[in-house]
Amino acid sequence: MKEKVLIIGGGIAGMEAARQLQALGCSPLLVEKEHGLGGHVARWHKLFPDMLSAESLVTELEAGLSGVTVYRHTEVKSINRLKDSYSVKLSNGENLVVRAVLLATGFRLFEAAKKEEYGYGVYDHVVTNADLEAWMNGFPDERMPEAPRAVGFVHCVGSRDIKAGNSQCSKVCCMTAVKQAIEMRERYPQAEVYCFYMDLRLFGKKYEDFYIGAQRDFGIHFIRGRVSEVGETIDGRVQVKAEDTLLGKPVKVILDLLVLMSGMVCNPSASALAPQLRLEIDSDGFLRSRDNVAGILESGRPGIFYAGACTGTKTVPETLAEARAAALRIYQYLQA
Amino acid sequence: MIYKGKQKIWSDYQKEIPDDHWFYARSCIRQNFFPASEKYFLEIGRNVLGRDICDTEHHTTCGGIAYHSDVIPQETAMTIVARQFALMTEMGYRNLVASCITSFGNYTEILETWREFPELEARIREHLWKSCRREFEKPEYLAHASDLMYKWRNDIAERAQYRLVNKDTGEPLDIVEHIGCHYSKMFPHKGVGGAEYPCVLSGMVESWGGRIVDYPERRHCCGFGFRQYLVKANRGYSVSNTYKKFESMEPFHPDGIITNCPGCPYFLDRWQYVIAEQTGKTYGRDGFGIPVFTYEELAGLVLGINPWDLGLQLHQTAVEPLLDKMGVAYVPADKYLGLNREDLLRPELPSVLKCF
Amino acid sequence: MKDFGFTLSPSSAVSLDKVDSRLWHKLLETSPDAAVCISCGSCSASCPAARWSGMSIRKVLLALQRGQSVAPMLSCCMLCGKCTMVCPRGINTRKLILALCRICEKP
Amino acid sequence: MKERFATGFDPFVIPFLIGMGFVLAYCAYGILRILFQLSREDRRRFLLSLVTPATALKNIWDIFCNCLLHVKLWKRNRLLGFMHSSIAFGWFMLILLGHVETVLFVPHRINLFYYPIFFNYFVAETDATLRGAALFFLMDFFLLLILVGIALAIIKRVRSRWFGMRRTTRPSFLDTIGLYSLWAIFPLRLLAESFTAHISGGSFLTIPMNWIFRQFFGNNLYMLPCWWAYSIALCVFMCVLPFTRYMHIPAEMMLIPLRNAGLRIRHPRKGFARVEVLSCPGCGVCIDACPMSADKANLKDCTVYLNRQIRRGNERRIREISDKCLLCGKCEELCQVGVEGPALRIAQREMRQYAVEPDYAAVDMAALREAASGSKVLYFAGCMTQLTPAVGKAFESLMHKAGVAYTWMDREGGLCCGRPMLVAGRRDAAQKLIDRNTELILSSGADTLVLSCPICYRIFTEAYHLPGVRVVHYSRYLQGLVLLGRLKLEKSDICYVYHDPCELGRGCGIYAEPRKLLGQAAMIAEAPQTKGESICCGGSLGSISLDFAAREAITRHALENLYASHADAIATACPLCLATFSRYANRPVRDLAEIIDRSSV
Repeated sequence: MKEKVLIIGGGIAGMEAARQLQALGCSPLLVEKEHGLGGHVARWHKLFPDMLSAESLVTELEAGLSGVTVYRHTEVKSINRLKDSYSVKLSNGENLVVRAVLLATGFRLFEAAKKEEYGYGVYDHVVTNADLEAWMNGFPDERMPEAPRAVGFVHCVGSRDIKAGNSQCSKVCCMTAVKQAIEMRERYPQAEVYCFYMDLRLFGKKYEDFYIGAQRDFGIHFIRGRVSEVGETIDGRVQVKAEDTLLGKPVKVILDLLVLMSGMVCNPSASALAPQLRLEIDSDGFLRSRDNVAGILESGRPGIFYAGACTGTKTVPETLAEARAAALRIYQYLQA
Repeated sequence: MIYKGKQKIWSDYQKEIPDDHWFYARSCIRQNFFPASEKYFLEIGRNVLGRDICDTEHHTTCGGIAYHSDVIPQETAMTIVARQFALMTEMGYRNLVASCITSFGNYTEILETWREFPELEARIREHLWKSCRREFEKPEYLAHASDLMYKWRNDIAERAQYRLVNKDTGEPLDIVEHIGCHYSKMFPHKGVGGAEYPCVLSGMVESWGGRIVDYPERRHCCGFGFRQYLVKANRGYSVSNTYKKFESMEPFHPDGIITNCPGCPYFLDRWQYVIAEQTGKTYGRDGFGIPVFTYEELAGLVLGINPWDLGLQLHQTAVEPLLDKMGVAYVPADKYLGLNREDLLRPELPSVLKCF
Repeated sequence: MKDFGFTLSPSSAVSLDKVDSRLWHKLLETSPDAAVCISCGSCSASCPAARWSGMSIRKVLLALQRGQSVAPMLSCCMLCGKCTMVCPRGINTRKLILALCRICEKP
Repeated sequence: MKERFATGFDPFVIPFLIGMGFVLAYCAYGILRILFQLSREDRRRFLLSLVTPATALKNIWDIFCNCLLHVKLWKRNRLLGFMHSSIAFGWFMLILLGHVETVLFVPHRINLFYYPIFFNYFVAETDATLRGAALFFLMDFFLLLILVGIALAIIKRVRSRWFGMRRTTRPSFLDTIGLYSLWAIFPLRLLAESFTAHISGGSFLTIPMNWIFRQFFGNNLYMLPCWWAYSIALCVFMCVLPFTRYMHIPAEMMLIPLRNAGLRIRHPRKGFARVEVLSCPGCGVCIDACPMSADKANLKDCTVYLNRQIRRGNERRIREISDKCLLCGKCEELCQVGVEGPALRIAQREMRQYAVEPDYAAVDMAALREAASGSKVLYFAGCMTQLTPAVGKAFESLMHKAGVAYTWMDREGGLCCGRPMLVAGRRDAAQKLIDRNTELILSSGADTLVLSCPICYRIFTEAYHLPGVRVVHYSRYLQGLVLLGRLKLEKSDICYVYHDPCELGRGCGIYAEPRKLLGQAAMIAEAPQTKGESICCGGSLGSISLDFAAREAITRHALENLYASHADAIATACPLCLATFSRYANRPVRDLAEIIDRSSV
C-alpha cells in the first residue's frame, strides 16, 4: 500500500513536493486553504532573473499534480501524533492518517500598514510590491496613477526592522524592487524611478546584472537611505523624505506612486500548527529547523518536515529545490 | 487621502480617559503666552460640563524645559515630578491631567522609565522623602488636557454657539492641526490616534464642524526645539523649521491652526511675524497671517465666549479673519481693553503682517 | 528688513524632483558608465589628491546627480589614473574627469 | 638620333603640361604656406639647415634612401620594399634617363619641359646610336622594373596577405582614381613606346613588342592615341595627386628636411604637423601595428585614419581617434615616413578648452619636502606603484641587501609625475606638477633619482630639468649595484619573457638594460613581436576614452604574443603593465625588481 504524506500548503513548495512524492511512489495529500494553488507566486507577474511568467510556472507545477489528492478550501484543524503516524483532522470534516507531514506553509507578506509613516491604506498612491504585481497581472487598482512622472520604491518595509518585529532580511525584495523599477520604467519611460534602500542585497545569479542594467540602461536612481516619512500633497501626490546617507543630506521628492517592498514574515497558519506538533519557532518568527546548514528540512520531530519559506525567506528556485529535497528526504524516511 | 485608512489607525490607538476627578498640572509658560487658555479649560470643565478638576497653587514646573535643554539631569526632573504626584496623592486624586505637552511627555517618559527600571523609582522615592518628606502614588491615569477636551468634544458641540463653518458659504473651515512633538511621538500608544495620524485635535475640529488639512509637513516640529530657540545663535533654525511648515501648508489655504502644546501656538503665531518681516511673505488672505489657536481657545469660541475674554488680543497674528468667517460676535474696539475695561494701549503694528 | 539677530537658514534638503541635473545628463552622453557607480569609495580611498582637496569621484558623481557643485573637487585631480585602476565597475574615471572639467561651469 | 618634328611639339603633351603645371603650382603654394605657418624661430632654423652642408647632404641622402629606395621598408618587408622602390626608383630613373637622352641627342630641347618624358615620340633612330642602345636598354629595363612593381601592386590590392599585411586601408574615391591612373601610366607608356619603336628605336622590350604589334596592326594608326592616353594618364594622376594619399610623394620630401632641421609638432594642424599628415602614404602598416586593432571596433582609429580625418577636417572623428589611442608609439616605430602618431594626437588633445583649471595650491609641500629629505638617493615610485606594492617592496628589499641608504619620497603618496596630464593634452597642468616635483627633488639634496615606473621615467627624462641629479631607471641602477658587487644574483631556471613597456622601450629606448639584468637572474625568451615592436598591454594611461571592457581584447592580444615565447612567466618593468597583465594572464606576471629580489642573495 502507498504511504500517505500530508502536505500543508499548496504553494509552489507544496505542489513541487507533491509531484516528486507521487513520482517516488508515495501518496501525497495536498491541503490548500484557498481555492487556487500556487500561493504568492500565482499572484505574481514575472519572476526574476529570467522574467519567467509566474503563471506559466504555476501552470506547469499544477500539471504535475495529476493523481495527487488536492483538498482546496481546506485547512488542517488538528494533528495528533500516533505511534508512527499522524492523525489529521481537516476543516472539511475528513480524518486522515498519514505517515509523514510536510509543512510548506510559506510566508505572509508583512502588513505594510503597520509602518504607519508610509501611509499605506491612508494615502491615495501608496501600494505594495504585491499590489504592483497584481496590477501588472491585469487587476485594476485605482491607486495606480495614469501616467506617472515619478515612482518611488521603499526597500525593507518591515524587514531588518526590530521595531516592526522583524530583524531578518527578506532577501528577495531588493531584487524584486530592481525588477519592478525596471518594469515601471519600461512601461513609463518618461517617469523618474527612485529606489530608497538601506543596503542593496543582490546576492543571486544575474541579480547584479539587473542592477547594472537598472543603473545604466534605465537610469533608475538608487538612494541609500531609508524613507523616514511620507506625506500627501494638495494634488494627492506623495511627498517622500529620506536622508541620502552617501551625500550626507536630507532629500525629498514628490512622487505619483510609492511602492512599499513588504518583507516576508512567517505564515500565521504555521505558527498556529506549531504548538500542536511541538515544533519550535525560531527567533525570526519562522519555524526552527534542526540546523540551518544541513538540516533545514528537518523539524526535529519524527515524520515532520519543512520545505520553502516556512523556515525563512526563500527565493522561488530555492523553494523548488527544497521541495524536491524534502520529497526525497520523506521517501527515505518512509523506507527506513 | 483614504479616510477609512486613517479611521482604522485611530481605532488601533484608543486611550482610556476617565470622565471625572482630575488633578490639573499647569504649564510654566502658557499662562504668560495664552493666559486665558488654562483658565477656560477649568471654566469649561468645571462650570460648563460640571467636572471635578483640582487646581492647586502648590505645584511647580515639571522640569521639562530644563531637562530638554540639558540643564538638569533626569533624576532631578524625576524628583520634581514625584513631588507633583505627591501633591496629587495628598489632594486625594488618582488621575493627573497636564496642561503642557512637554510635561505630559515628561510624566509619560518617567512613568515608563520607572516601569522598566523599578529600582530607579525606589531611588526617586528616597530622594523625594529626603528632600521634602513626601510620598506619592503613581497616577492611575495620565492624560493631556487636550485628551480631556477630545473626550468632551461632543458635549461641547452640543452646547456650541458657533461652528467651525464659514457662515457665508456654509463650507467647513479648513483647520490645520499641530500636535506637540512630546504628545505621542515618543510613546505612540499614549496619544489618542497614535503618532503618525493623531486624532486628538482633528477629532475636536471635526466634531465642531471643521475640516482637517493634511499637508506634507504635518508631522514636522513647530520649530521651538528648546535649544533651537533658547540659544539665540540657533534661532535661525527655529524660524526655518516654522517656515518649512508654512510653505508646506500654504497651497491648502487653511483658515486657522489648532495646537495642543504651549510652545507650538507661540512659535507658529510669532514666527509668522518674523517670516513676514524677513521675507515679506504672509500666509493668510490679504496680508493677514493664519490665525493660531490653542484648543481651549477654539473650544471657547465655539461655546460663544467673548474672544477678548479668551485673551485672543495677545496673539501676534490677527484672529479676526477667522472670527469673521465663523460669524463670532465681537466688539473690535474692546480688543485692547483690560478686564476692568481699562485701556491697555495699542501695540505697535508690524510693517508687513497685517494686524488690527 | 528688521534685524532680529538671526535669519531664516536655507534648507539643506535636496529636492530630487527639482535638482538641476543637466550637467549629469550631459556627462552621461559621453560617459554612460558614470551611471553604474556603486559608491564603494575605492576611488576616493586610492586618490593621491584626496588628502589635499577632498577629491572623490564617488562624491562628484553623487553631487552631480543631486545638483550640487563639483568643480572645487576636480581642480586638484592629477589624472594619475589610480581611480580607474581600482574601480570595480570599470568606470573610465579619467575620461569622466576630463569631460567634467570641460563641461563644468567655471567655479 | 634626330628630331622627327621641327616644332618639337605635339598637342598630346598638353594634358601632361596641365597636370605638371598644376602640381608644381600646388606644391609651391603648399611649401610657402607651411613656411609661413612655422614659428619665426622654426623657420629660421629650417632655412639655415638647408644651407648647412652637413644637413643638406643628409637631406639628399635621406630623400634618396627613403623616398626612392624605401630602405626602411626593405628592412621590414622585402617584397613590399621591392614593390615600392621599383616603382619610385624606376620612375625616377626613367625621368633621369629621359633627361640624359635629351641632353645627349637633342640638347637644344632640354628647356622643353615635356621633352624628356615623351622623348621617344619626338626622335627617330639614326645609324650611329651605339650610345643610345645602352640608354634604350636601361630605359626598357627600368620600365620593366616598374611594370613588375605595378603588377605586384595590383596583386597586393587583391591579396594583401601575400605581402605580410593583414589589413590595409580602404582607398577613398579620389585615391582610387589616383591609383588606377598610376597603374595606367606605365603600361600606356610601354604601349606608346612599343608602337613608336620602329621609328625611335627601342630595346629588348619595346622592339619585340613593336614587331608583334606590326604583325597585327600593321600601321602607325595606334601610335598617337597611345601617346595621348599616356599623357592623359599622367595628367589625371598629377591633377588628383594633391587630394590623394599620393601627396605623400612631395610632402615626404619636405618632411625629411624639416625633421632633419630638428623641428617638432607645435600646432595640431599647421606647419610640421601638416607636413606629417600629408606625408602619410596611407600604406596601412599602422593598422596591423596598432594594438587596438585586436578589436575590430577600433580598426579605423589608427594613425592612417587620423591623418585622413585631419586632411578632411572631420573634427568629431579627429577627437574620437585622438582620445582613443593608447599612445604606445608602435605606429610611429613602424611608420616608413616617420609620422609621429602619439605626438600628433597629444597635439589634438591640447586644442581642448577646460573650464576647470587644475590648482595644486592646497598641496602640503612642507610634508612632502620632509618625506623627500634625508639621503643622497631618492626613489620615486609613482602613483601606480601604490597599487602594485610588490614592486616597491622588492626594490626596498634590494636596496636593503645592497646596503644603500635611500629615501622613498612618495611612500605615503606624493605628487603625480605629470605624464598623465601631459598626454591628456593639459600641458600647463603637467608643468605645475613638474615644477612642484622639481622643487621637492632639488630641495632634498639628493644626487640620484631612481625611478621604477616607466611613465614617470619618461617625463623625468624628457621634461624635467634637474641639475646635479642623475635620473636613472632602476634596471640600470640595479645593474650598477650588481657590477659593484653589492648585489649578488643567482640565476634561476625559470624562463621569463620580457615585455617591453611602451614608455620604457619605444618611449625611452631602454631595451637592453632590463634584459641584461634579467639575464643574470633567470632565463629569457623572446616573444615574436618584441622590443620596438612589443605590443601594448592595453592598460596605458595614454588612452582617454577606451573603457575597461574595450581594453580586454588588447590585453589578451598582447598576452598571446608573450605566450608564443613558451616562457614560464612574464617579466615587465612597469606597474601598469603588471597590473593589466595580471588580470588576464594564465601564468605569473612579475616585475623586474621582484625577480631580481628573488634571485639575489
